[in-house]
Amino acid sequence: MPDARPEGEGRMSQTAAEAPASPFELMATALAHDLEDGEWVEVGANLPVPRAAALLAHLTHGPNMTIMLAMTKAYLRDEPLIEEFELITDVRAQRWAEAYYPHDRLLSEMRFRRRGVFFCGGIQIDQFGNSNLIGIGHDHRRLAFRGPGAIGTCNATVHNGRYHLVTNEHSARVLVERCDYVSALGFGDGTPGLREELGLGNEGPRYIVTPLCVFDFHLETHRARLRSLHPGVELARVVEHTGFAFEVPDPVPITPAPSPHELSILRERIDAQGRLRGAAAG
Amino acid sequence: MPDARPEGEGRMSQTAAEAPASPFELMATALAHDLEDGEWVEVGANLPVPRAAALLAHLTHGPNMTIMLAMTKAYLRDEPLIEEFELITDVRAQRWAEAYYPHDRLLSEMRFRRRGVFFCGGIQIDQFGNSNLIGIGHDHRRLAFRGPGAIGTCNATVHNGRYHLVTNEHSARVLVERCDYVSALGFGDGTPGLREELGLGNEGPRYIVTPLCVFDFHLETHRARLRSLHPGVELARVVEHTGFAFEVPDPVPITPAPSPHELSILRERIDAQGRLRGAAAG
Amino acid sequence: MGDRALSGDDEQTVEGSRRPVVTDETSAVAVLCDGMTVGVGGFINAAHPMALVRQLVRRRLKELTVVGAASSGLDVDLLVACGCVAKVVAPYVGAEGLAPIGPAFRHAAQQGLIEVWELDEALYYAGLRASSQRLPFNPWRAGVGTSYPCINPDLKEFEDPIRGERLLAVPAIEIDVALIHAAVSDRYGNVQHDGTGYGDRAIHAAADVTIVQVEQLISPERIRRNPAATSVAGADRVVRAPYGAHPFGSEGYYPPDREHLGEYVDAAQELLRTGSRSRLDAYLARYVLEPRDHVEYLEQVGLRRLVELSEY
Amino acid sequence: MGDRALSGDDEQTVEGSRRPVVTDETSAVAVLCDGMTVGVGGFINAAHPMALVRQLVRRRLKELTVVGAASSGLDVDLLVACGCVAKVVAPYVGAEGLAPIGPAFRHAAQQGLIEVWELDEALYYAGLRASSQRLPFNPWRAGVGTSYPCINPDLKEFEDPIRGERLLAVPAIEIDVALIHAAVSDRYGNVQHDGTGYGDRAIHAAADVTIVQVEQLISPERIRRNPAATSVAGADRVVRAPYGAHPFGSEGYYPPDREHLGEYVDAAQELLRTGSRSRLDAYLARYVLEPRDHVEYLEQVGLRRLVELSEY
Repeated sequence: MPDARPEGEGRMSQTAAEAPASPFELMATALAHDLEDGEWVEVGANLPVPRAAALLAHLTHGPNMTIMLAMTKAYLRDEPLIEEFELITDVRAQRWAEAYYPHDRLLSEMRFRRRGVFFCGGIQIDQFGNSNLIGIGHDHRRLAFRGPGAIGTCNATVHNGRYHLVTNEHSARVLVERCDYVSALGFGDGTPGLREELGLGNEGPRYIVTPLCVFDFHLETHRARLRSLHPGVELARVVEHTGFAFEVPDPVPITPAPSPHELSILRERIDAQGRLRGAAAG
Repeated sequence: MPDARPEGEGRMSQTAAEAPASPFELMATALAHDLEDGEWVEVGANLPVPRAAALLAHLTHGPNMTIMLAMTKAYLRDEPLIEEFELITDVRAQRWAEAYYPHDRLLSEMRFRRRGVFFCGGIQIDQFGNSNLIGIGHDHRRLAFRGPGAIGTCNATVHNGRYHLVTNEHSARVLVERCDYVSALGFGDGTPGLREELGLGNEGPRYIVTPLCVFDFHLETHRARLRSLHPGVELARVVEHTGFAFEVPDPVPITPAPSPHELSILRERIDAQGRLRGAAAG
Repeated sequence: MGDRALSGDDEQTVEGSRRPVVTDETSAVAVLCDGMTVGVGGFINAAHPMALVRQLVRRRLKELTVVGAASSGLDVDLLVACGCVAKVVAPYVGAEGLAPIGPAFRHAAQQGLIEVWELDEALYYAGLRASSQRLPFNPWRAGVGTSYPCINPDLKEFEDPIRGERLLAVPAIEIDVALIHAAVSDRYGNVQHDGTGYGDRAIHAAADVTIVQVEQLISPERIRRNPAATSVAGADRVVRAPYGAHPFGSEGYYPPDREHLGEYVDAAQELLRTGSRSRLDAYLARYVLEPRDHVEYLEQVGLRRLVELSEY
Repeated sequence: MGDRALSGDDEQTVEGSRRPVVTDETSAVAVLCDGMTVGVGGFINAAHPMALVRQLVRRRLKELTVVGAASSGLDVDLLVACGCVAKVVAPYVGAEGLAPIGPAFRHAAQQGLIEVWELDEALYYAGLRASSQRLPFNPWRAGVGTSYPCINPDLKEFEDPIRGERLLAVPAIEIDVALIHAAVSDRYGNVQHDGTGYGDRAIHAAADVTIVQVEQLISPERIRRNPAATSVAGADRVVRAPYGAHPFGSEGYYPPDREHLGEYVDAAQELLRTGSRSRLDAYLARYVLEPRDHVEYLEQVGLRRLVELSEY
């Protein structure tokens, strides 16, 4: 596969290095700050934000994290530049493998996932943290829009120690009152104790991270509430583009931006191609 | 591990080669005749009769059998002399491996066993073809004699395409009316259709092969009945040493002895150590 | 078989010899019939058994239930596009960034032209495991409380007999014929993958018959150098198909051919957007229906393109 | 952990470094307590983690539930002989031709001194699988209609929710600490077996903590030469123990020491036949309790004996 990256892009110009963090860089940093050393995390291929978050945590404070890359376990802190792979099956990512995981084994051995952290997307994400990758419509046999399917999100949001919801598009189309279908259960309809009653292995979604802000969930009502606005984002813009009502703290915290050190790791070692620096929708 | 075999034992003396088949050789031959090319069979380590049966079938009419040796798949027809391994974990047996089977995988993948043939022993075997490896006694918490346990016989007698019961000791102690415990279900108490009702994958035990004779099972009552006497064995001796009553055909067939070709394969390639030529109990 | 033990004839002393299982894609696929359940290995943009899949289309098989990979690729999309499929069992059909959802699959699913047996990848493996274990089902925890038991009523919630917890019962996914792509095999069907092998072992273990196409045939002695690497120990049929996963990648041999995949995606997206099959039919004619065999397909792709595909 | 995202401190930019998990057998076994459930890998006469097992005896742990291998060896017999065990979970305990049933195990079982959780090896793996899948049970077909549900009432017959068949529910076999012997590891706990690895992967996957003793520590670079061979990807603790499986064999290194095993069997059989512990206690004192560590054990065995052990 030819490298599509223009020559020299890996070496940041002074200007680019000093540009403020983009919305995607802010998202990646917010997620990275939540990751702890020793945790187990999958680095998706075509999910630039979670990929960058996992790698940023690994390269800063996570030398003992289990980094899963293209279904292999990898250690990447000695790599000056971590290539970006668009496809999860890209065999080049396996050069760093310490172990292979046949996919069926990966999807049977759940006990290790207690140390796991997962990032779940959705064509819809609702106020109770449910996610829908199934589709839009009322008759599941003839959906108006057929989504990609749960893939592994239904399971990963149950067995990993915790998880976050992540969307690259902050819009009322994505952030809805109720999902048409639920492929990854959050807090259901908000009934207290639902996840415990169902024996699910964690406390439910922790954050919803979007290009504009971070939501978390009220401990009793389980409704999404604003946790922080990304630097420079107006509250009104968030309200306008969110399909559900949400509680707002006063004052509103600002999502911490990446430190210069983090930003340089992001831009020079993790995202030399600059995918995170592109524009976000919403 | 030192080779315990006296020098030159591999090369049979003319006398030994012409000696009539021993009871164990007859048993192995009877079982080998039942095996078909293309079938799947485990070659146990410390079970000389089934081991010889599987190898004899493989070397005569079974070039496409799947021979499982020390948890590996092996092809042995090109080996002039197949060493005997006393221990299933003997790593020397793996020199012929075409595939390794982690034991947990071997015990999960049952679909292939449809082509499998299995040989099941027992500290007790009853008239309905049930086998007991659990123990002798009435209180299972304090058995008078604690057997080795089912090991894998409970499962293998359900999932292999068919199986035989085999005992190296033909005595009223082993061949009983009812087992104290059942670790491998045969026909239970003889209730018609029991195995089908339980969804078991085969038609139940086919033969009981002993050092004196071969039993099979009546198609309706599911009771053991004499199928053939080994050459030179008197019916009265079998009756005396069997703990259950059984039907006798008239005339009584004689178990076919190995052909000279089979006997030479047994003695020169499979059992050069002569373990099958030892005395049988009963 | 029953009476041989008493017959005493000498037929069983005939030595015979070991039967190779190597054949060509035409003969290999002959075991398939309309209405069968076919498992297709690989993962998204890698290692689909395309020489076999294209041959299956050439046979114009109908009403197949296709059990794709846990993440299926455009292999399943192609089978749907060709009208071979009544039902798809797969947690995902697509090509990641190249096509987030398979266009022909999405078109057929939205139109109700195919049934989709909806499930998550953990449920998928639970179903395959049940089949390989010859059980009617396997239990799984994740999925309870979601829409899955509603949109796939074959998934039943039940109370577990040990602790009384609410679980999902996933019925066995029983496969008639599994089609797999791998790196190498000997001529007796001892197959070794390069890379993780994805879910291919599980698809194989759930199937009655397994047909494997390989990049290379190698000697039994080379297989025996690393028996731990044997992933399918005894395929029923082996087809030698260099570049057989094209346009997808094949670990250790070549990466996906993005340009070719783009050509397919454009054609299938026209169907999705406009309902017109003209570009799709042109693609299918050129690459699937007109080539009489795998080599003619490769000729259509062109040797220069194939040689250009390099993993590193 | 929760509030770090808002704190903005710079602590998380500290680089830190990768922590080796290598330790000695004394420290490794310190995580164990009385009453725990311990899994012990290997298979009959091979690959039991004896350096760890002997250390466990030296700590005089009590009331353990021991989940042996599917076919356990005299490792479990030794633990029973030493009075460490309340309950054994294993379909077999013995040494094949060297001792068809473990003598101390048989003695304790017949006297009612230990509880035996009776099951077949397929049920054993069903229970381990349930644990690794974090399910309360796994279903299995074989066992219905046998004595197993009677002699092990934890195995429950139930009606499957899909087809209504009668199956056994095998409860999860949850292991606190798994002890495994393997060929090699790097210092970060990436472990590779030589040979099939028996059921060690399944024992590991069912456990909360896994301690692996290895014949050799090797470099991460050598592990990375064949990542497909990594059988335990991330042991919690690794102990370097050359000849650590002695008196059992270790694939790729040495066969079982039959003479030494015979010495143990003779001593344990005296207990079984006569009730006298004198020979057994002498064996235990010499080989288990008096040596302060693994090397002192090897010194008792003697270098000449060790060097004589050759696989081929």
